[in-house]
Order: sequence, then structure tokens, then C-alpha cells
Amino acid sequence: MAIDIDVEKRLGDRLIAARFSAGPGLTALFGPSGVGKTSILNMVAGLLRPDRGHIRIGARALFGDGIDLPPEARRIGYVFQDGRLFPHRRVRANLVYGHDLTDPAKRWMSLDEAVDFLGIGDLLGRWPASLSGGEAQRVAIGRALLRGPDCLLMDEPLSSLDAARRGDIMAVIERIRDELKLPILYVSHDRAEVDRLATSVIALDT
Amino acid sequence: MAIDIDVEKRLGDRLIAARFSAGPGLTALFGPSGVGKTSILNMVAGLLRPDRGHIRIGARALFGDGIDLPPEARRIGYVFQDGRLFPHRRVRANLVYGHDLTDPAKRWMSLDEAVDFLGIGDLLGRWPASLSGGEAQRVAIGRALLRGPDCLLMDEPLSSLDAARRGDIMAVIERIRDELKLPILYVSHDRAEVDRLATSVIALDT
Amino acid sequence: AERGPVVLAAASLQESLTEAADAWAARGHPKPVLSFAASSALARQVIAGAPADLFLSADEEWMDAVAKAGLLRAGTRTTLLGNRLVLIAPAASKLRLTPARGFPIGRALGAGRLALADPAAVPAGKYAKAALTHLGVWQAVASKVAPAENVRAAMALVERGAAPLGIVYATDAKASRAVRIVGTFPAASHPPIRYPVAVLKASRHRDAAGFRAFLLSKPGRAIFARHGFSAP
Amino acid sequence: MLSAEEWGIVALSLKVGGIAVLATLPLAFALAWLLARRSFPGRVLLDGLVHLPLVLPPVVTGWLLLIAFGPFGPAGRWLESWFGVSLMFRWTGAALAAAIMALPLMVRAMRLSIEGIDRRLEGAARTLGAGRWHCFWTISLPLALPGVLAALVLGFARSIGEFGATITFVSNIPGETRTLPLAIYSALQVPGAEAMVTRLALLSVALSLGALVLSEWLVRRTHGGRRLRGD
Amino acid sequence: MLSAEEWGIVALSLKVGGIAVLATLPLAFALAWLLARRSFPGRVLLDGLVHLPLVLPPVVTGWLLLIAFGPFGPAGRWLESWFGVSLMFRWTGAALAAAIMALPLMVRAMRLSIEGIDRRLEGAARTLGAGRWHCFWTISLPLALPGVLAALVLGFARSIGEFGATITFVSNIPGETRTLPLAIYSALQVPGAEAMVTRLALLSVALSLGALVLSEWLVRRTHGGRRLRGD
Ligand SMILES: Nc1ncnc2c1ncn2[C@@H]1O[C@H](COP(=O)(O)OP(=O)(O)OP(=O)(O)O)[C@@H](O)[C@H]1O
Ligand SMILES: Nc1ncnc2c1ncn2[C@@H]1O[C@H](COP(=O)(O)OP(=O)(O)OP(=O)(O)O)[C@@H](O)[C@H]1O
Ligand SMILES: [Mg+2]
Ligand SMILES: [Mg+2]
Repeated sequence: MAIDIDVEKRLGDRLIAARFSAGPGLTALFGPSGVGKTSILNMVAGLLRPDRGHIRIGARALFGDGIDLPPEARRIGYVFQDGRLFPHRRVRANLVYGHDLTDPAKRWMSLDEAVDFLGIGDLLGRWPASLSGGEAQRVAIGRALLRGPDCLLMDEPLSSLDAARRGDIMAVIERIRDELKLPILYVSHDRAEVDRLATSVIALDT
Repeated sequence: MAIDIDVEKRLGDRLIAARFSAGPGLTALFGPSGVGKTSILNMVAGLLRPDRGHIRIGARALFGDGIDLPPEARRIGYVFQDGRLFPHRRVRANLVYGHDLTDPAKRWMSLDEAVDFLGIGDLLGRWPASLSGGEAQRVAIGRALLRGPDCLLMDEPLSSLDAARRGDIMAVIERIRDELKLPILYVSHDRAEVDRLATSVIALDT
Repeated sequence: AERGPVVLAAASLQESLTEAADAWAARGHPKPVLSFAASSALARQVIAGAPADLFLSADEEWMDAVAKAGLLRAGTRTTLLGNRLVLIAPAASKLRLTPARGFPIGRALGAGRLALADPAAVPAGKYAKAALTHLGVWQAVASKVAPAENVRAAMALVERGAAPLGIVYATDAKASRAVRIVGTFPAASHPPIRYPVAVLKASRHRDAAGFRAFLLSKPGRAIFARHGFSAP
Repeated sequence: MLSAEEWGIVALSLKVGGIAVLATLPLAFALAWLLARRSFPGRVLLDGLVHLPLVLPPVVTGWLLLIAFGPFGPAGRWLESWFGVSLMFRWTGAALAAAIMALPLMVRAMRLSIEGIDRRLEGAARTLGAGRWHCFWTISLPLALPGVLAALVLGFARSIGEFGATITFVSNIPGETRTLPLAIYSALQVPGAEAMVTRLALLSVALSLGALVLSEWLVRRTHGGRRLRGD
Repeated sequence: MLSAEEWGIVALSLKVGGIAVLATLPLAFALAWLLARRSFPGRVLLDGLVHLPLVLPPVVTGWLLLIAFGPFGPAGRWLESWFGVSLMFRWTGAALAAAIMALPLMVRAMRLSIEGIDRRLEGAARTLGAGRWHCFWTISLPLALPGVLAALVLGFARSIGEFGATITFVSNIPGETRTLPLAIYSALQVPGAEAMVTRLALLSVALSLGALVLSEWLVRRTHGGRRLRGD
């Protein structure tokens, strides 16, 4: 499945414009801070409405030509740059939030599996406010994957993880990319990460 | 000036214990996610009270033996892992918050200088909520440096910056380390960063 | 302008006393400062030491309470006014009924309620209860009473059709166009309705006694009579 | 300790206050939501309308209720002819009066909390597959909980203390509408009944202290764990 | 349009309400802060005490004020002998009554906002060299501003509508304590004066609508820019 994006959006006095088609596999969005990477992911997720343009994943139109699917209908899994765990739900309840809303047939990962490769077994009973930066980041990854999406959006998902953990998670992302053949939009500033994971790289420029 | 730390702190069911002396220059704290790096910085900053132990910077005792300086008296500059910009102040007011509170004689950087090497000149009139991840991170760095501290605590300050920007800022950190001879505690998971900046590396382990 | 004496007066005297004060001022005296509220509230203020000059109560009981606290100027307490009790119905009501021994008020009410000022607390209600008891019909209506905060509120219930009948002072009924006086209670059916007036011990105002005298004078009484009050 | 009559008054106050607050809660929340989240023509007017019972002397509110819900009033006639229901002189009328007086306090408290919600969390929930309603029930409402609890406490306390609108609207009928404040009022009208007044006032205080303690306990239960950590 | 007397009443209401709310604000904030941030023995009791004016019928509150601040009361005597000040029949007494009735609403609103402050921001300010007080003025207070504004609106509206405690405490003196609700009450005593009542009630409504519009404008001014962005 390919992702086809052609959007424009004015934010304050900045104009974010992006136009690219990414083939199957993992597409890395690469570009300086403030160029609009997060904005693009938000538009794909349905959290930010483009001023004009279209967004398609495979045969499905998410936006454009009068279509504007609500976020919950887009079937995407989004790892936010800023975590966004639900502060009033314990880690376990955060993890299964999307999982429980998904048709069991569409899920492709179990809670145990996610907990296992993310190494967050000890944290299930904890409140998000007590997590360390990296712990919160791992929970956020788990939450997005457990939702069993058709497409993944990952905004610097590994930025505050140590090398070992990073390797484990990259391995899982590779598996998802290759076995499940999910289209993945991936934002990172880390060359090594991009080199290892990316099927294609989109360089954004102002 | 050297940093001398020997602290213990129980957080939930985890015991954070650290004991090290770091010579002058930049000391990198290295260790897996959740090992307690942020907690140690918080204890040095005076935001988290150790259960026992002492913290000294050069000849000054910050904590221990009945002493427990309040954060504002510790004269540290802290770049938080999670930004913590003041949402009700524009970028400019965030930057000068500590600057204005500091004796002009003790400042070692001007607003213009900071704005310049951080590349945030366009953002001065903006509200923090509208900043991108990397923009917010740069403002947070500027705010801590402009306070003109005697010691820097940096918790993954470059995690969401692109390589070019990262290089610029590392150059400044090097200058601060070498010219001002400030002791710096620096948390990072990035090998390259640590290799380039660190005078000494403390590996933390559970 | 110089301030006149401070007069604390029962709320039901509002219109008439305001007129009397204007008349007094028209004679070249400083205009009295009139404060209208429930007699109970005013009496409590006096008892708490309020620096007022005259007190006009809607009943003897609260004047007694002030007297007992030793706050009246000796020899100044007299009865200023009297009033009558009437049975009222909404203006549109066709009901005919004359308050007399054993009159069929219970039947007239049907499933409706009888609006009164609270008979446990407010003077008008106490008089109404006394009258109905005297006429031997209290038992028939006791469970159908709607006790209101004061006479005006009781009358509002009748005006708005919430209650088919009510008992209020003649002065109130006279002033409202939304109610009809069905009948007047025999004066003998209840203790005499009296509004006592007295100068307070705390009074320092030279006009206090003068204004009191004016209220009791012929022109003063004429004003109250015009509003439906009777002589005591 | 308490006489049967006093028990009756307390029970009635609890019933009137409790039902008033619980029945108003959804409406108050909806209003708070509208005022916090939507902008529409007439927003300030609606806001003003909600504040009305706070601004007008309670007696006037009671009087307006009487005009509207009395047998001659439009709302009263409508209720009577369609449901055969009359609020006049009934505890339901007292509850209506209490509810209206409590409304502005409840709306404000909840509005403050709703405005404080981090809306990005709602966005996150939507991407996880939650529709508007599911998101509302699982994210927005729980995050607004402090405001809801504050609204319950404020509203209940206000209801327990409601006097002017109640007595004007539904008068002071023992067993139906004589709640604590009305009983206190009756006692205040009698010279020398200060002891009785004090007794009844202490009962009111006890009731609302009970509600307070309960709410604090609820807050602690639901929020205790998610305090931010001490850094 | 308005008679001189009506202007006088409006001006008095504004004075009483405005001063009551502004003078109470610091105390109310301090109480809200205490209740939100500190735990100490007697916390729930203090909380209950703050709610008292809400729970008790206003007439009782007025009566208690009369007992305490009347010329024969302990507080009244003290004020008289030390400052030569008496609140009896004075607008200052009306302001005191209004302030006490508004207190619980103001405290709750501010408490909600204070509890919502992200305390990590205060920590950040401290590391930047701000002492407790500077941090309070520059961080905590501005972040609690929505609650403060809500408190001002609620408190002002409540003050404008205050009746029972005022008339019981300081009576109904024209030009001194006859605020709008007392004037309305006086008009209500006159049968057939519904037009006058309506007129005065509309004045009350206008006053509080004005306060609302003002507060909304202030909120927009101080907060407009820092809305979270639309993601
Ligand atoms: N409300 C707004 N007003 C003005 N500018 C805005 C607003 N919202 C976003 N922007 C700007 O839009 C640009 C794109 O932001 P975005 O978050 O998409 O950047 P990004 O590529 O993700 O950057 P980073 O790598 O730093 O996270 C930024 O320069 C940001 O400051
Ligand atoms: N209130 C708490 N209750 C229980 N555990 C806590 C609490 N606060 C912190 N912890 C735990 O203490 C540990 C240390 O946290 P800290 O934030 O210092 O980690 P870190 O080394 O900075 O990790 P990271 O690299 O992921 O940011 C973590 O495992 C965290 O979950
Ligand atoms: Mg970004
Ligand atoms: Mg950390």
C-alpha cells in the first residue's frame, strides 16, 4: 500500500506544503526542526485539517474531494512527539485503550507481546505521571501498536531511549514493515535510525 | 569546579542511588531508560529531596549536613527533558525569565547571542503552545543558558533537533565547557553526542 | 440636607409610612430615613444595638421583645394603627363566602390550599389562625394551609391562582387588583391587630418624638386611614 | 437526639437537595460544555441567563417560578394538561427551585474544568479509534471530574441552604416543602427561639460537612494516584 | 431613562458589590491556596467553614453577623473602640455581608484552578532563580487566572443578588444599604408594583451581564493567544 499526500496548510505565518507519494514500507520524513513534519502527520491522522489537497492510503481516501474522515475512522496508529498518555488511566488502561476499541480480527499484536518487547511489564499498574521520559515513550509506542492500525505514524518515537532498547524496538518496527506490510510514516533526526529502517526518505525543505 | 554527589532516594518501589564525583567539564550520565538520570538531575536542582546523602558543587554544599538550598539559590541552569516552557508567556518572556532575575554581572550570555545561535529569532513573539517540538527544545535551552548559572543540567537537550542545529548547539556547549569552565551534567543516549562533548562519563546501572 | 430620624418599620407599612414621612418633610423637617423589613429582623437589629430612633412593629410580640431588652424610651410606646383580616380569592373567582361561625371554608377550598402568612411565625398568620379557630373551622383547613413568608407572598399565591383562597390584611387586599375580597373576618374573631410604635432608648435625634407625634396626630392618621388602616 | 419532626425535615432537605443536584447535573454539564467549547451567536446571552438566579434576589426567582409554573402560568398549565403534574406546594417544586438556584454555581465549576482539559488528549483518543461519544465518556468527562465534584458540592450546599425562592414559590408546608432553611426561618420569626434556630442551623452544617467529607474522599480516591511526581 | 433614585441604587449596588469582591479576593485566594495545596489538621473543618454561608439560609448568616458586628457584639465593640468604625446601617456592613456570601463561591473557583496548575512549571521557575514569591506572582497566579476571573464574576453576581443577610444585618436604609435586591424587595411589598420590580430586576441583570462581558473579554485578552494549536 502506498501513501499519497498533497496538502497545504497555513499555520500562523508559515505555510506548510507537502506533496509526495511514498511506496509501501517505511517512509522517513527528514528535515530541519520546524519544517512541518509533525503538521503533516497531524493532517494524515485527521487532527489538523489541510487547507486544500488530498491524502490517500492505498485505495482509501482519507481527505480530499469532499471527504474528510474523522480520526477514529482513519485506522492509523500515531506515536506522538509528546507522548500524550492519558493521565487519568494507569499504564495498562492506556495500552489497551485502542486495543479494546478494535475488532479482534484486525488486531495484530497482543498486550503481552507489546509489554514484552517494550520492557514495560513492571509499569502496568503505574500512573503515567510517575513514568520516566523513556518509559512514557515506550508506553506510547505500545498504545499505538496495540490499536492494530492499517498505517503507522511515528514522530521521533525513539528519541529518549537507550541504544539497547532502541535496537529491540527497531527490530519490531522492521517486522511490522516487512511482515504486516503496513505503510509507516516515520520522523527522525537520527541518521542511523533512518538508514536502518527507511524504505524511502522524503527530505522536506522550507 | 567539581561536582560531588552521593544520594539515595526511594521513588515508589524503586531505589535511586548514585555516588560519583565528576571533575570539571562536562560529565555525561549514561544509562538505560528508567535508571534514574532525571531523578539525579532533579535532586541536584533541588526539585527532588534525597532521602539521605549530600550534593556539592565545588566548595558549595547544596544539600546534606542540614543544608538544603532552595532551587533558586542553587544557581543552576536546567534544561528539562520535557521542555516546561511557561505557557502563559511568549517565547521572549520565557527566555528572559531567569535572565532578568540574575545579577547582570553574573550573566554570561545576552539574549541576542542566544537567539542567534539557537535560530529562534522568528519565534520571539510566539506562544509556546504553537512551537514545534524542536523549536520548544531550543527555547528551553536558551532559557537555561540566559539565567547565567554556575552549573548546567541538561536532560537530553538535543533529542529532537536536526544534525545541523545539533552541531551549532554542541559548539556552544563546548565553548561554555571550555571558556566558562562550568560544570555540566549531561544526559544523553546518543553516543556521538557523548563522545564529542563529555569530559567524563558516568555509567549508571540498576 | 440634615438627616431625619431613622425609622425601622414593618414592611407592610411601606406605602403609607412613606407618604406620612413625605408629608412630615413637607412641613420643613428633615426627611426621616425609613428602613422597611420584617418586624423580626428589625427588632433583632434594635436588640443588637442598632442606633435607630423609632420602631414601628407589625405586632406586639416583637415590640415586647425590644421592651424586655430595656431599649424603649419610657412612656413612648403606643398603638399607632389597627387592621382587619379579610378572606381573598383570585380576581376572577366567583366564590361567595362570609367568614362566620362554622362557615364552609373547607368545602370551598376543595383540593386547593389556603394561603396564609406562616401561622407559626408571622403576625398575619397568627391572627388568621386565631380567627379560624374562633370560628371553629381551623381543624377543617389546618392540613390545607400554605404558609408563606409574609402577607404579600401569601397574596401572591392567590394572585397567581396557586391557592383559591387566602387570608391577608385588608390593607393588602385593597391595594391589589388581582385579588377580590370575599369577606371580612369579624373583629371579635381574633385578637385586635395592632401596630405599636415607640421611640428607642438609643435615639439621639431631636425629631424622633416629633415625628412620632405627627404619626399619631390627625393628619398623620388620615394618611394611614386612606391606605385602609383602622384606628386602633 | 433529634425529634421525629427534625428527622423529617432533615430527610426532606436531603431528598430535595440530592435530587435537585443530581437531576440538574446533566443539564449543567451540557451548558458548561457549550459555554466552554462552542462559540455561537448568543453565547454571552446564554451565559447571562445561566447566571440569572445568582444575580436576582431569590425571592424574585421564586416569584418568576410562581408566574411560570403556577396554575395560571404557561409552564404550569402545560405540565398540568400533559402530565397531570403540578409542582405547586410539592417537594418537586422545592427541588426545582433549589436546582435553579444551584445551576449557575454548577455550570461555572464544570466550565472551569472543561476549559482546563488538554484537548490534545482528546485528539489522541480519537486516533486510537474512539468516536466522539466514547472519547467524551472515557477522556473528557473523567478529566473534568474535579469540576464535576466541585459542582456537586457547591450545588448541594446551595440547595441545602436555599430559602427565598423556595418559600415564595411553594411556601412552607411541613413534610412537603419545609426544608431546613424554611424551618429555621419559621423559628427565627419567633422571639426567643434562638436555641431552636441554632439547633437547626447546626443540622444544616452537619449535612453539608458530610457532603464535603464525602467529596474530598471521592477526589482523593479518583485522583490520589495521579498526582504529578515530586519533580 | 433611570430616575435619580434608581441611579443611586445602581451606584450603591456597584459600590457594595465591587468593593466586597475586590476586598475579599486576596483572602479568598489565600483560602483557596491553603485548601488546594496544604494538608493540615482541621483542613476539612476550614473547608466546611468556608462553605457555611452557602449552606445556611442567608437570614441566619445576617443574624450571626448582627450578633458579632452589631454595636453590642464583640467584633462590633472592638471595631468601635479601636477604629471608631460601626458597620450598623452602613454600606460597609452591606459590603461585609455580600463578601461573606460570595466567599464560598470565590474560594471554590480559585481552588479548582490552583489544583489544575502544573506544578512542574513552578519548579522550573525556581531553578531559574525565582523565589517563592516571585514564582507565585509570575507563574502560579497567572496560571490560576481563569479561576480568579471566574471567582470575580461569580462573586460579583452573588454580591449584586445578595438580599437576606444584608437586610437582616444592616437593614434597608435608602442610600446606605438599600441595594438593588432590597429595593426589589421593597417594591415587592407594594401590591401592583410589578412594573417597578421588573425594572429593577432588569437593572440587576444588566449589571451582571456587563460584568460577564467584561470578564469574557479579559479572558480572551489574556488567553486568546495561548490556545493550544489545533493538533
Ligand atoms: N499556531 C501556529 N502559529 C504559528 N506558527 C505555527 C503554529 N503552529 C505551528 N506553527 C509553526 O509551523 C511549523 C511547523 O511545525 P511542526 O510542528 O510541524 O514542525 P516539525 O517539522 O515537526 O518540527 P520539529 O522537528 O521541531 O518537531 C513550525 O515552525 C511552527 O512554529
Ligand atoms: N512516583 C513514583 N513511583 C514509582 N516509581 C517512580 C516514581 N517516580 C519515578 N519513578 C521511577 O523511578 C525511575 C527513575 O526515573 P527517572 O525519570 O529518573 O529515569 P531516567 O533515568 O531519567 O529515565 P529516562 O531515560 O527514561 O528518562 C523510573 O523507573 C521511574 O518509573
Ligand atoms: Mg515535530
Ligand atoms: Mg529522564
